[in-house]
Amino acid sequence: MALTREAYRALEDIVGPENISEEPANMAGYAYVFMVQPYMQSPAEEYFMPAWPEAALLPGCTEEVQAIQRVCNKYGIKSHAFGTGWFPGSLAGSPNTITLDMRRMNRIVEIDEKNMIAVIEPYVAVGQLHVECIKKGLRPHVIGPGPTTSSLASHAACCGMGPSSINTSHSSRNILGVEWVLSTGELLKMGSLGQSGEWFSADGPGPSLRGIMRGYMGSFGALGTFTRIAIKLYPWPGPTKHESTGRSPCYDPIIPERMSSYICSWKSWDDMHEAQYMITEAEMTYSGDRAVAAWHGAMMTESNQEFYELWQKGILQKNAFAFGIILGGHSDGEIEYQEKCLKAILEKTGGWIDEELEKVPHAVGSNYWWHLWGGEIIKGIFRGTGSFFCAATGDDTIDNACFGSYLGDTLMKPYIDKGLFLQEVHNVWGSNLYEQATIGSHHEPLYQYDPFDLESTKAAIKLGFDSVGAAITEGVGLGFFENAGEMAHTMTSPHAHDFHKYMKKIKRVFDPNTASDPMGYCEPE
Amino acid sequence: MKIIVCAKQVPDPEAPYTAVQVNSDTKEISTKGVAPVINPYDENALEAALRIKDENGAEVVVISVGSKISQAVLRRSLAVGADNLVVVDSPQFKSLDSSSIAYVLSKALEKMGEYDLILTGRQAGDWDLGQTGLILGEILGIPTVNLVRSVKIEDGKVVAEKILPGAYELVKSNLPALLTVSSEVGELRYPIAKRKIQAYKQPIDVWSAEDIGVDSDKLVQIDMSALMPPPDMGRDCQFIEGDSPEEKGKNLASILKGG
Amino acid sequence: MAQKDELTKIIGKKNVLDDQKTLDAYSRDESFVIPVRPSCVVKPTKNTEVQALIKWANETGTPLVPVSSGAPHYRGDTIPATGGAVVVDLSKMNKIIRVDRRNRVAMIEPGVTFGEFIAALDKEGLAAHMPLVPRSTKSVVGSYLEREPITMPRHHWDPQDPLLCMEVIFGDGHLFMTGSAAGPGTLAQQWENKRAQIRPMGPAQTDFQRVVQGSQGTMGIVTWLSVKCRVKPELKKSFLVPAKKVEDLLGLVQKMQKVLLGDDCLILNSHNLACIMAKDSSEVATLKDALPPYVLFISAEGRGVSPEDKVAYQVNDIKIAAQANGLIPLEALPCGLSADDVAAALAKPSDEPYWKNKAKGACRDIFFLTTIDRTPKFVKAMFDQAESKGFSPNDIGVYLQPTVNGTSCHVEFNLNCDSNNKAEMAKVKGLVNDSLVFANMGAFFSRPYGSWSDMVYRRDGETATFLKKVKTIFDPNKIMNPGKLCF
Amino acid sequence: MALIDWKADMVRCERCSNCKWVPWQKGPGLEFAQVCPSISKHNFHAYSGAGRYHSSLAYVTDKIGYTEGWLDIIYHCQMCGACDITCKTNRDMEPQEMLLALRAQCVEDGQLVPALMDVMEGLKAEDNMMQSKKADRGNWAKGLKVKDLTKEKGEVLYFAGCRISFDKELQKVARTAISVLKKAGVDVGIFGKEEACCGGRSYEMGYQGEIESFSENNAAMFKAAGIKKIVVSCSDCYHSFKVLYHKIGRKLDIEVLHITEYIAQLIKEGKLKFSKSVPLRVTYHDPCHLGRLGEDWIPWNGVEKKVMGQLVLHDPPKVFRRGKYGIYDAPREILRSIPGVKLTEMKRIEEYSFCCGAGGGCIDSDPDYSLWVAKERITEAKTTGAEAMVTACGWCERNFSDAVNETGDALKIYDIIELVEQAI
Repeated sequence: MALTREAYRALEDIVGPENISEEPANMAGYAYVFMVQPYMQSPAEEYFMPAWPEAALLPGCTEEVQAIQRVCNKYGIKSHAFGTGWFPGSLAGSPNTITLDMRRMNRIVEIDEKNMIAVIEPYVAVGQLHVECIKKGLRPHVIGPGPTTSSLASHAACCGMGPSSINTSHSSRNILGVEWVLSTGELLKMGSLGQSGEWFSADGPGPSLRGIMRGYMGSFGALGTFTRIAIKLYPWPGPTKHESTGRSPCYDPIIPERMSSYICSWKSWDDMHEAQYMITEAEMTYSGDRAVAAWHGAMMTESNQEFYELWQKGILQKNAFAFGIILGGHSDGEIEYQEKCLKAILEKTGGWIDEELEKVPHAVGSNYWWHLWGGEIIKGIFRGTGSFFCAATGDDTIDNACFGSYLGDTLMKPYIDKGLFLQEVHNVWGSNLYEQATIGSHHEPLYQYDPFDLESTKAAIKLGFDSVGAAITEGVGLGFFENAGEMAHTMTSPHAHDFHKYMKKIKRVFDPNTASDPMGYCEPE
Repeated sequence: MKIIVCAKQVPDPEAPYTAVQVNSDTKEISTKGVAPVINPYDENALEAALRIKDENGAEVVVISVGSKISQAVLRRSLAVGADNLVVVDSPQFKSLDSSSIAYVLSKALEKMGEYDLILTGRQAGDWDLGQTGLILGEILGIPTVNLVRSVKIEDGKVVAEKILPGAYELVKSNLPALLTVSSEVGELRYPIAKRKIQAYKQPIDVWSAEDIGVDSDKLVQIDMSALMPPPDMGRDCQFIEGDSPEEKGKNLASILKGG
Repeated sequence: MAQKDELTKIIGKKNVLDDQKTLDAYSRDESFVIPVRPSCVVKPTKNTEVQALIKWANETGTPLVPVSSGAPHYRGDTIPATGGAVVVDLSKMNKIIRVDRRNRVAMIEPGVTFGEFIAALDKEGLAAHMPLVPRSTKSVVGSYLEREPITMPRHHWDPQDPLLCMEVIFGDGHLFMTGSAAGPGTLAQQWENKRAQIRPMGPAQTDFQRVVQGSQGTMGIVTWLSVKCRVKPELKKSFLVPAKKVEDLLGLVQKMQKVLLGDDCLILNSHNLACIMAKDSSEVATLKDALPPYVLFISAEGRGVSPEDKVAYQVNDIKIAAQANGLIPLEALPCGLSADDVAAALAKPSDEPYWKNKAKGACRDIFFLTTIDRTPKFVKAMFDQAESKGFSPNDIGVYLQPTVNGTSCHVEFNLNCDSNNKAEMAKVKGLVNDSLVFANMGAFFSRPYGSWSDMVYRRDGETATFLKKVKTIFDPNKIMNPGKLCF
Repeated sequence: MALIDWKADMVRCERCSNCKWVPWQKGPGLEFAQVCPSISKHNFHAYSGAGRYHSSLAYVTDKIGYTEGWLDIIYHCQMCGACDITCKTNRDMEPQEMLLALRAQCVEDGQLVPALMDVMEGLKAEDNMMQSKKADRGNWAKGLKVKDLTKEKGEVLYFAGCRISFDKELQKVARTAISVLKKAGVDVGIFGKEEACCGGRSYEMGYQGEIESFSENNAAMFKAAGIKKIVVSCSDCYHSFKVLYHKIGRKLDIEVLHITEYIAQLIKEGKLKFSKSVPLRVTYHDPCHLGRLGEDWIPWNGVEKKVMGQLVLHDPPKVFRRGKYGIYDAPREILRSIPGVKLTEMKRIEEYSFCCGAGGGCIDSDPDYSLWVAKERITEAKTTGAEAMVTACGWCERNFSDAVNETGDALKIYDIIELVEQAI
């Protein structure tokens, strides 16, 4: 169903003819992303989102976004804001929806060094923000998907954990100020911004609308569009510039003074998780998360071929259970403390730093990039097969993550035995530890499938579905994929106090005409 | 006076031989990385039409039937001076036999209404069958002359020179008539820049099979039993050495002799 | 009385009180909120009773006012705004459900006070995140639900800290658990699966607990909270940094927050520090005179595999940072007050009398959020205000608490007063109600009690509009503490 | 390979967006962080490497057909290879090859751009990309005493290329090159008016068939003249001779050198010495075809295979061209060795250099867009504080000069050879 000419003209009047398109070839670009099939539970041979946007718009400012929303309400159209689009939930998924590509809103409004606050627009990439922040001795929270992703999107509307979560928490916890164009076109300035025009706090007065704005997962555009947000920044002990040497495809970082990068290994999940308790209790890492050595192996090599050759050597297998760390001290004393703790913890838990692994070219460097800002994730997670999905995630304690890892292994094994996923590299990611694990530990038992291979994709779809069931029956908890979208809610909500019923009310009350795409969130009551 | 020129889109017959690929499995010939062109003989027919237009004044309409017709290619006819372009495009028209194409053209002509003269190329540069024009004349029941090397309008009649081996025949016919035109007519003129820009903006008629009332049952696809690539025409370029043209000549002769 | 019979049916006779004395006690507090007498006070003992109460209230249209701390109350939020209300006093729900040393979390009911909580944690090797010396009757759940700041900004990642998950019975009568506690599985099953209800976010795409927190009981009644605790330090080094002006201390505070140095970090003026440390009112005056005008209290705690090293490097770095700001961290002030004594006082609830009442028998607070760098102008404004209203600057306590890793700062002025002095009380009332002057300077009243709620929701009508929408979702019949906030 | 043969890459592109940005390890901040001219200008995702993967996937799975908008996307691309390299900092994929196949498919299907059809008509008729008369091709060398290699034999050919031969303002580049080479004692010759197009630009415009005849003809001429070394000033020609001819199976049995490589070599050998100071603050623009696209072609003829379940490998193992071995150092060595020249780098350099805007036929099909890109680059150049931007390709110089003329910028645009001559 195409837009009526009247509606199209109304939209065109807002953004100008060069910033709106209905061109099908253009829409294809807004209808494709990896993991669509398992995420949407759509057929393996169907590569695109079930519904394509009717049009894509490039709004240039908050007022334009508001005007667009008013047109949507008037003509019965839905909108879906799009940051960098690196997740199915960020694409338009319902019929009669327009995509708002926020690309033109790409300013860093302010970096307030004194109060450690950055105010950003939607298309500021995590990597860009990182570079600008370190000039002032600060860093933003970064998410696993890495530097190309929209910092605003992960903070305000999607989900965000990453290797630095141990010190920068979960994206939803870093929000200090929000400028929010609701589905109705109304503008909400949350917290201190609404009361006094300052960006430092978004909670209150009274109850916090942050709770409506997002939860563990974001609303994926279903409650409107976030046009500017303020986020908390964290300390950066390094120099004012990231420096590297070498040329494509591997650039080796010049690791700053008072920082170091290690890949630590243990002989089992249990030992590693024991160490995680000690690491977080001692508050001694700058960044650090679990990632089996096969994942590190993929990150440190230049090609799949090189990775395969490294795999043949057996070094990675020897270090199957690995935890990458960056240490970083603001003083000599701090870094010495961190180094000493690491040594002590490895001793207590039977862990080691494998010299042979460290000697592999780019090993130390890729670990650094990864922990710095989710760099090299593409090598680690996508180069092998092109896509991935997860078996039974769930965030709570470190012990629970350990339990989830075993569960993930069990769930994946039959498929891996049949050669349907990348072997041995299973369970590659996870255990981002939020706030020194005081609010939990993320884990993603991750399997890499080939979206070009129908059988592999079918297996991914099936395991994706079964995993949600397993998360419930095995009690590992509701994590990343169990928490977003109507389909997951239908399965999980009855086992979690019917949260879905409230979300449906929220959707109805905040978006009475369903003028925002409900796909990544839920249908209204 | 209204002249209709039938033009077919063909792979460029002048494509470098290495770019031509014969696929025996799909029974298709492709020219890799080479754009299709208007059949050169049809271009000659268009040139003939334009000359009549130059001299006598006429409306020249180009019609093309096929599947996946490139408007960019066919619009060249407008750029050189044709008044209108009609494209009849349907997936059904892929690899039709000559009589079916003639039938489709006849249906399109019905929709177009009155005409005085129809010009087609003598044959198409892809399969070189040379039948469509003649069958179309037969269907339309109008005088038809093939292998025309020149054409003129005199006193309301068409006067054409038809090629014979070593001679030509002067044919005069009432209108409407159909002529199939040969390359001797002369190459299609170059477009002038201003017209080119207009040609890409000018609205054209794009019709489907349904628009002209084609009866699908009457369409016959060519049933090709086999398509084989030509024997390897490997070339080997040798430079004949020699200090003077004479010496080079001698050396060449000796090589040709097998010495 | 039909109401009493029905309530008795729900929670038993001994837990339904309607004697005049009790009703009087619950009808007024230490705030300037107009006293309104409830029709009944009930003391449920378990969540099913609370749920039944809320269902009954929905059916009968009876307003419910939840209370968890013991008297005296200070903020007016526990005083009914309309007649015919039933006060739900949760003090009998006072179980410490679980203390989990490994995951640094505890689960508690609303009736648990800080004293009880600290003792229970201590046994397991944990320590609580403390607001500034709470009164002995203060409920931990109440404090955390009201977003009272804690004294350790480095552990304060989010304004909702240290609150993690909760069980809440919303105004519509639905029993709900938030965060990772939501499910699947019962709590017992979750514990079995090594879960400890520590992830506050969610479930799914809503942070339900944020809607409940700060709502002054207008969304539902919380029946337990899981809360973030810290590991009891093996050693702790504390310092007092004296200064003449607030401004002088801010560079060090900002530096410490920027590099996440130290644990406790707060600024008190001499009045407040004296009130906290003195035995009684007479000692307050002497101690205050001996104290520098402002004191920054900081500490570094040692825990984990190498506690001594942790403290050692932090102390060293703190000293360097202090020196760079022209300050000297002292283990004891010249008057003899030692940093360790202050640390000890901050680690437990207030002795009696409550420190805020120590000087003059009563106290009213003005507090709001800003950023650290903007605090001096507010301090000045407070004293200017007091002067203009004829209130003695001598009776003003100042408490500056960096929050959320130093990205914001809680500013609190404690106006010490004598409740029997009507003239003085009128001045205090004037100062509290005239807080618009701070709002106009950029102060953020994130916890709008009493008359402040009118002020803030008038200022920010959009937020009020959307909060009202939220209210229709969780408490459609508006039975939860009506008349508070913008509902 | 045909477009459909790249379907696996289309499906496996996860839309990570690295194709839009300078490699993150290079720390791009807020400014000059984007590497792709096309999406920088057009903003819609489809105008990026990944976007073109996704629309191509829609095309090969019959979700979309040819439309004006789709062709707009396809042809508004400089084929500069930036997305190819930035993608390949991470992936084992070939965006550039897919884009080339996409263009070729369009050409075969007659989905053409009028302006490029004209260029091709000119190429077919007059053997050049400039819509100029073949007879005028040698005019640039009028009055130069230089060997005519169509008449006599010689080992070193200076190949001027279409742009430099016909563009009156650029002819000085060729004349200077000849003069410098002669000063270095090189016995250099030219083809004069008999020189024909290398065929490279038409290849990138999608007319991949044309290069077949040009490469055959050129190879024959090189052989006939006994040439051992070709020297070019044009990076497009360099790329054609060195990379494309090899790619289409006509690897030249001759050393192909860009003038910068040759000059750097001559400096090292002591045959060229700089005696004059050229006091100038410059920045250097890496031409795409000399830099990231200029590395050797690596022939591979094999199949995809899977190991470890689903790990995608190739049999025999495929070596990817990732821009590591492009010509980046030679021009910089030259600039550094010229007394007085102070080189300051821009943010986007070497394998992640930003295109001048002229490539892929854009200079003909949408000159305004080409100029927009050039202006972006000029803005970047100016932030270095340079007085001049030095490049090593006629197409770049043309486009930058046009942009500077339009904006009235004071920034000077030089071919590197001009500075070399001034310094001798």
